[in-house]
Amino acid sequence: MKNNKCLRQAACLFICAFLIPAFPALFGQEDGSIYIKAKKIYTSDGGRIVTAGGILVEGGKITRVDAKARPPKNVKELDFTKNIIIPGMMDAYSHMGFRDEDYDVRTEPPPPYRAPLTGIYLLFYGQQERQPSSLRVEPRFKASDAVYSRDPRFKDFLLEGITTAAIAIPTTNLSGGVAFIGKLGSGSPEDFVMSDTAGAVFAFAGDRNVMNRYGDLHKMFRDAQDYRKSWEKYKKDLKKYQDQQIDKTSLPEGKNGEKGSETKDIQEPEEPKKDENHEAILQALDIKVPVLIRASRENEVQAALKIQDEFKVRLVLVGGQEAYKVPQDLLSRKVSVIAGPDVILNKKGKRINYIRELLADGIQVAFCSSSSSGAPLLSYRLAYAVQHGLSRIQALDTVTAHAARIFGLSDRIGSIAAGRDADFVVLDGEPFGLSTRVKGIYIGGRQLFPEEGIQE
Amino acid sequence: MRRRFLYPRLLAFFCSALLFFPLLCQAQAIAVKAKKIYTVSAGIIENGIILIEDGIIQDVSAGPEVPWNVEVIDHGQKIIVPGMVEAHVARGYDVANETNALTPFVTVLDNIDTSHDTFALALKDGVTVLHVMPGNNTILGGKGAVVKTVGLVVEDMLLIPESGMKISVSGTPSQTRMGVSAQLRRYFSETKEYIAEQKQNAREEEKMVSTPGSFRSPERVKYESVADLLKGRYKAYVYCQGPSDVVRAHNLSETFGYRSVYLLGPECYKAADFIAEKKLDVMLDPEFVYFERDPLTEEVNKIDVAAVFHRKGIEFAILSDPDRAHTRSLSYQGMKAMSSGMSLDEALKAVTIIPARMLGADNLIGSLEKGKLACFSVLNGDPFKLSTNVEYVYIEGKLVYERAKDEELQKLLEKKIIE
Amino acid sequence: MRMTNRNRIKAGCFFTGLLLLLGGGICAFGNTVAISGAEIHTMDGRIWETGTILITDGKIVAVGRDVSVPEDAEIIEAGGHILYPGFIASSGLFAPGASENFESFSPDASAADRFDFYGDYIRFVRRGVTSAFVSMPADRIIPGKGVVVRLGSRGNLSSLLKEGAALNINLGREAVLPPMTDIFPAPVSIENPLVPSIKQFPSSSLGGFWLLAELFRPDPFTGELARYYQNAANSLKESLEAGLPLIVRCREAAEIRMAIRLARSVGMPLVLQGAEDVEEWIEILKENDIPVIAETDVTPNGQGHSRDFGEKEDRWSMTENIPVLIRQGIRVAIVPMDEDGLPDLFWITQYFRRYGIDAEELIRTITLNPAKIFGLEGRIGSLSPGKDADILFFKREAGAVLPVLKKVMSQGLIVYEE
Amino acid sequence: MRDKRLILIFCVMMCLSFAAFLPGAQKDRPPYAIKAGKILTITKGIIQNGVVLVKDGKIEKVGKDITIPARYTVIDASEDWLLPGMVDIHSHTGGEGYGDINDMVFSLNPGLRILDTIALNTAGLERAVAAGVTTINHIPGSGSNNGGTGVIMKTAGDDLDEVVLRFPGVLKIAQAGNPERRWSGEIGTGRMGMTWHLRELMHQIKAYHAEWQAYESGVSKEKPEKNVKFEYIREVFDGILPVFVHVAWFQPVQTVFRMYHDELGLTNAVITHGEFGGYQNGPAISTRQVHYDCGPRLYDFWEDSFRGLITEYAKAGVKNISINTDAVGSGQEKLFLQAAMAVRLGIDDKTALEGITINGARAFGIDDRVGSIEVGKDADLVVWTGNPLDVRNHVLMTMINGKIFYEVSRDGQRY
Repeated sequence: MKNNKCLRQAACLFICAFLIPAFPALFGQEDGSIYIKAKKIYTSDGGRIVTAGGILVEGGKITRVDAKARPPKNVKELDFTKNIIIPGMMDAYSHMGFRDEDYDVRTEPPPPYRAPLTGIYLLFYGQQERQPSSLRVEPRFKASDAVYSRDPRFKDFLLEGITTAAIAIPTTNLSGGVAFIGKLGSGSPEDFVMSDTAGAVFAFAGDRNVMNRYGDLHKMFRDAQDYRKSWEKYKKDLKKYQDQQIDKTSLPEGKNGEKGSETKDIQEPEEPKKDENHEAILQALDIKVPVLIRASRENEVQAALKIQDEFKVRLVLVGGQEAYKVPQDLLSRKVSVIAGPDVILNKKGKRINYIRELLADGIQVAFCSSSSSGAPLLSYRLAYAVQHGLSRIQALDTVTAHAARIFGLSDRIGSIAAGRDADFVVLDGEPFGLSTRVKGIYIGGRQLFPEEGIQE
Repeated sequence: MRRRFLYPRLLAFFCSALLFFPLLCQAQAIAVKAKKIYTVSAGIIENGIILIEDGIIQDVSAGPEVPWNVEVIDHGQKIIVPGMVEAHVARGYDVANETNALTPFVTVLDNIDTSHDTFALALKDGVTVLHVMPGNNTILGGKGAVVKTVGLVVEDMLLIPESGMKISVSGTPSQTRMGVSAQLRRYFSETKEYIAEQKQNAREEEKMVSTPGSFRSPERVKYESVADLLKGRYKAYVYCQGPSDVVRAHNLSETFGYRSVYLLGPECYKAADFIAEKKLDVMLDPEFVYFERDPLTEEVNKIDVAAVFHRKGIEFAILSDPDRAHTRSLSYQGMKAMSSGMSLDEALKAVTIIPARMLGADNLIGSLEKGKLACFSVLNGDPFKLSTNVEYVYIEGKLVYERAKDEELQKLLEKKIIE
Repeated sequence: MRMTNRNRIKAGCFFTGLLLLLGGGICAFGNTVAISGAEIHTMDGRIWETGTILITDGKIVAVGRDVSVPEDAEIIEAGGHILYPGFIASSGLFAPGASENFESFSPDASAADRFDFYGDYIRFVRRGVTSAFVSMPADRIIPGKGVVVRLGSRGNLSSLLKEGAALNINLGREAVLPPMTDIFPAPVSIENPLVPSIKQFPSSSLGGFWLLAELFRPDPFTGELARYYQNAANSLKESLEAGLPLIVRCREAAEIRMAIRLARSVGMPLVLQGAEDVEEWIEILKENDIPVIAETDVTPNGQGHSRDFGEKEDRWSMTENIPVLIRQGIRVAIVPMDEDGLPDLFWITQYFRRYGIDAEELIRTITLNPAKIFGLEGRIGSLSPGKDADILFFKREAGAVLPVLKKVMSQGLIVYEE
Repeated sequence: MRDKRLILIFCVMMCLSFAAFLPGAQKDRPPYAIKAGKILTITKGIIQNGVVLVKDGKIEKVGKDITIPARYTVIDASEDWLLPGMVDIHSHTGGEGYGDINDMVFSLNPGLRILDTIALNTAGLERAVAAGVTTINHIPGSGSNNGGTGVIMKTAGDDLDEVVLRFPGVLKIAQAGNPERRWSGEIGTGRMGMTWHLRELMHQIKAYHAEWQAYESGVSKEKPEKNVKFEYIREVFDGILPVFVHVAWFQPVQTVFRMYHDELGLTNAVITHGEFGGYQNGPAISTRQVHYDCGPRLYDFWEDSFRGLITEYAKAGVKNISINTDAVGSGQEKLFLQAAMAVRLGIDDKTALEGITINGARAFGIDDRVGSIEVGKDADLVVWTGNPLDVRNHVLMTMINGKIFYEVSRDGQRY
């Protein structure tokens, strides 16, 4: 408890520090151009590795990544020739900034009571088991509205080199609302939310009965389509009606007034009710945002694919532990997977590194913590994957390039290349080494952690 | 629920009423003749005669001279085997266990329903002696009784009134194993204190003037039956679900010095070495086949438990299946035993003399020899064959079952014909 | 009278242990094995770049660079391998459905009565966990004594390393609110000649701590409960005489204080388990040399979705305490909060390298430290002469983050090979 | 504690004293002479056109040609039948009904006394009188293994000590069936535990009784401690107080006579109900001194055949079977219907009539007081319009202890 308190205080102080406008000035942010020299740069840009190269940052954007460091004149130089630089990592499906319990609708019945003791039992336990929290998450809910953007735990995640995260409401419901992309370390809530509609989240996993979840989801989508139709119809009718009104007014009064009486006038169509849930789902149906479906077991994956077949949405599987069994189906539909937090599956005594399997089949795989506090374990778990046959570059891609691509942000983050945001992490060793530590973190070219920032 | 038992009840009643009573006042000495006699003790006797007086076997041999006043019953080409003995039966009553976990003082005599179909079915199958015991759901279940399979009142059936204490060392629904063991240890050590006290009191009573009818304090009464166990009046019949339970139970009996017979769950085959080493009395679970899942490669291996024990050379008693007693009778189990590699002789022993020995009644039953009770059944073929039927059953020299007069059977057969 | 009974019980328990050891019979009698050319990490400080281990009858005879190997010895060529002692899981139930005990105070219950010695524990053994402390469930105040076992696999029986290795005590919330009773306690009378089989007093930490203190008094309290708690008090006395370590599972500062007071009052060695709020007490732990069984929730392999819900707010506190404790020089035994994580013990410890702690020191938290806590440093926990030959053969591989476990030796026999 | 005990002991003494007073005849009652067309004495055959003289609440004379003395009020029933008052040995009518007869906290309640709940002149009892029932055995219910002690009482009287014929009447036991309904973690949910439980109780009572006997007969000097619960039921082992066992099913019935008759050597155990195949024990019961009391269920649908219980028991050789109503609160009046039903199920009128009069009385050893028309017995007399087993007939007059409590001409027909 106490431990946590001091942690939080530290964090608050720290975040406040950013909000002081004078703060960036210290780092010569006026022209906002720096040149970083590094021993090794993992630009997860097609697996390119630059050794003894440099990065030029201008106005918070990367303008140049050169193989041999040639710093331009009158630009502030940073020397990381002993260190290794990787792009800022992204947690592709996370609940950070939430307290899970509030959003988790318990579906299991209360434990069986012993007849004679029910009274006493209730006295001790009964209350909480008896009424589960009644909140049902609906498709229109936006995680960006509910997130606690000053959660002290963000510091932990930033310390791990995680600069971006797709954040969703933690729930076991079918619908998980709308996820958003959060950019950590950027002080103010405004630029904390990078884009507030990252994807519509649904869950097949976590319920024995996939069938009825599939059915419900299917119905939701259908209703949304009908809703759209009704609006289109309304618009058409309204058009007609307005035209008629115009005719009416334009017709000359008097002589052959019966002409007007021939055209029977149309009633004004009454406008259908707005429904935000349908609106939200329409976003997904119009492929403005991807549909994130949590599916672990094979049958759940299949159900998700069926949805994709019917509604032609951009499907992303979250979890997807057993997706490796049907690689072709995923490929043909261009479905990508956000794997995790599992790394290795124990099947019939064999230990299957399903992330590697999926990558080998050419499927886009991102890695996620899928929890409100598991993010610090991201690189540790990827290290475990590396131990079991994943290459370092592949591992890095899952938390950088692939993640960015899945959310259509590859033009801004996810790799170190010209034109991208200057988010990168400085390490003192190879990435995913267990004793490797973060030396510095740069977001939009701003240095957040000098080395002594870590020790505290 | 209860309707199921109605008919057999009636039948059992009539069987006993019609056959049992008339036979009481009949000539006491008879001689039974058959083509083949399996005397488990002394091999097979061709064309032998069994001389019976007051229900006790006087002689079993090929050609003894039969006194003139003895009525000879000739079964011609039929075959005689000793009445089978089932060493543990948790049937023949209404409720198998109390809800309280520690009830060593209750006795199954108060529970046996002599008109229960268990006995009728056993009789049909040629089983003449059953050891009725409380169920496996309580730690100290109570006292059992060895009974014959025919009788109106329990006393008529009774062979050994207090034959053993039922113990279950495996976790019951509401108890885990450690709790069970701890409670047993407590109960036993408390009982030892109780025994010591009793001794003390006895000594004191010698000194002072004895008062008739000593008032029994309720909280001490409960120890008496366990005290009897620890004094060695009877054995404990211990239900062991898993192999470790066997070791645990044996250790417990060593610690507190009582004799026990072990009722093994199918998984206990793993402890076969231990059982062989310690020469324990064991009864196999009716289910001889055990399916085991490998924790690593989730393959399922099938293990023939009876075969394992047989290979290790362990003598064991066979039990019939409590759930499917109608179909999986003791003789059927015998067939299964033979199919898993036992010889006819061994299989026969496993349902006659071995259980008799475990019950400590091998001076009365279990084989056909001089001085034992004349409990045997007459078959129309070799035992443990599907084609073989039980034609007659004798208990203490009295004809108690006759296939030709079995109404229920006749009905069933008729049904078959109709279908 | 009772004394002799207790002795008999003891004798019995010991007998089990002995017998299971024999029954196990896994140690290779009579033959001599020499492991040569390997990099040996004997956890008691020495590291041999290329050394030899000589093993006879499943026990280590000699370790060093120049060990004279008898010619009849069977030689295992282990060039390029790294040798560690077998890992020790310092807490775990190892049994399905063993999560509840029968009474609030049952110090005479023993984990040996629950553990299945015939079970196949290959899941753990093949990941280097060769022995474990089978602890008692956390849902009672005094659940009973735990035992240390050597895990068997593939036909090798598990064997008891130490009967009654430690006495578990739980001061957590779930312990003082135990599952509901089957029966209302009622006094003995003609109407009710039986003492009810389950008593559930107490149902609050108030009553719990009071009764705890009462029971630990040299002469337990008298009164109408006395007879019932007699057994508890007796076997508690035994534990006191035997000087077992008390493993107290606690969370909050108050509970830790209670634990320390308790141990002080009876002068028994104390071991803290869980203990999230320990950092207030570090000084006291240091001066009294109280070890900690630190439960961390770090797992290299995530637990799926549903597991991540309903976390505690201070999820990270204990995980962050561990490096602090180790730096302070307090003996720590690391163990995963969730028993499913046990096979990954090795990886879980290595997580803490990011705090700049030496890998060697971390491995000590799952070898020598637990061995010391359970008073078994004479048998397991390090590779030094006289100890059982539980040896892990690791090998460095290109691309791999950590060395890979190739072989597992238990009492001089190879029980797992990749 | 101490004084409470004293009070209880006092109560005990009181009720013992009732027993002491009871034989005291009612001196103030006017003498009657009843002329009847037909007298069914039950034990002494049938008398046509006979006379019964009643004096001081007792029967003075019974005979054909008796000169009626002066100042004897003559009741002329020369067209009608005269029968003894009926006896029902299993009834809960004496009190207010359900509320009063069961205490189900403990499974054994040897201390409870139904005596304390008797209520006179209730509608139920009045109807009972109007139907010719004059003696009942009012007992606790069968909600627990031992519900307490019952009382044998008349159905009408001026005050309690006149009504109570004997207290304690019976020791009420219930085995199998109802008591198994109690939820309980304690023993007694199964039949083993239940029987053990009861056996323990009986043994304790026996031991207690033996101690006191020894003391009273001077064998042992020191005075045993009094136990209020056992004090007035110890005479179970003197053979005075019957053990009245509610039981059904084959096995429990067997357990009952095995336990009370064979093991404890009691000759005064009564099996009531005994249905659901209990009759299969007939042969065994017939060889033992156990009374069988049939009802309220007089038949079994056994397997596929419908059979009368009394017939079955009688066939097996069980003698002296009584018939009851097991009425709670009301329903007592239906006793003669029970008898009629029994006849319908295949016994003859004589057996049926004995079943509702003398047999029960014999079982309780009160046949010197009630159950038949004999000289010296209580004047419990009922005038019927005809054969009571014919439902068209009804009661004209009921006399209890020589006092007329019901008369159609006076009260109008109540039943």
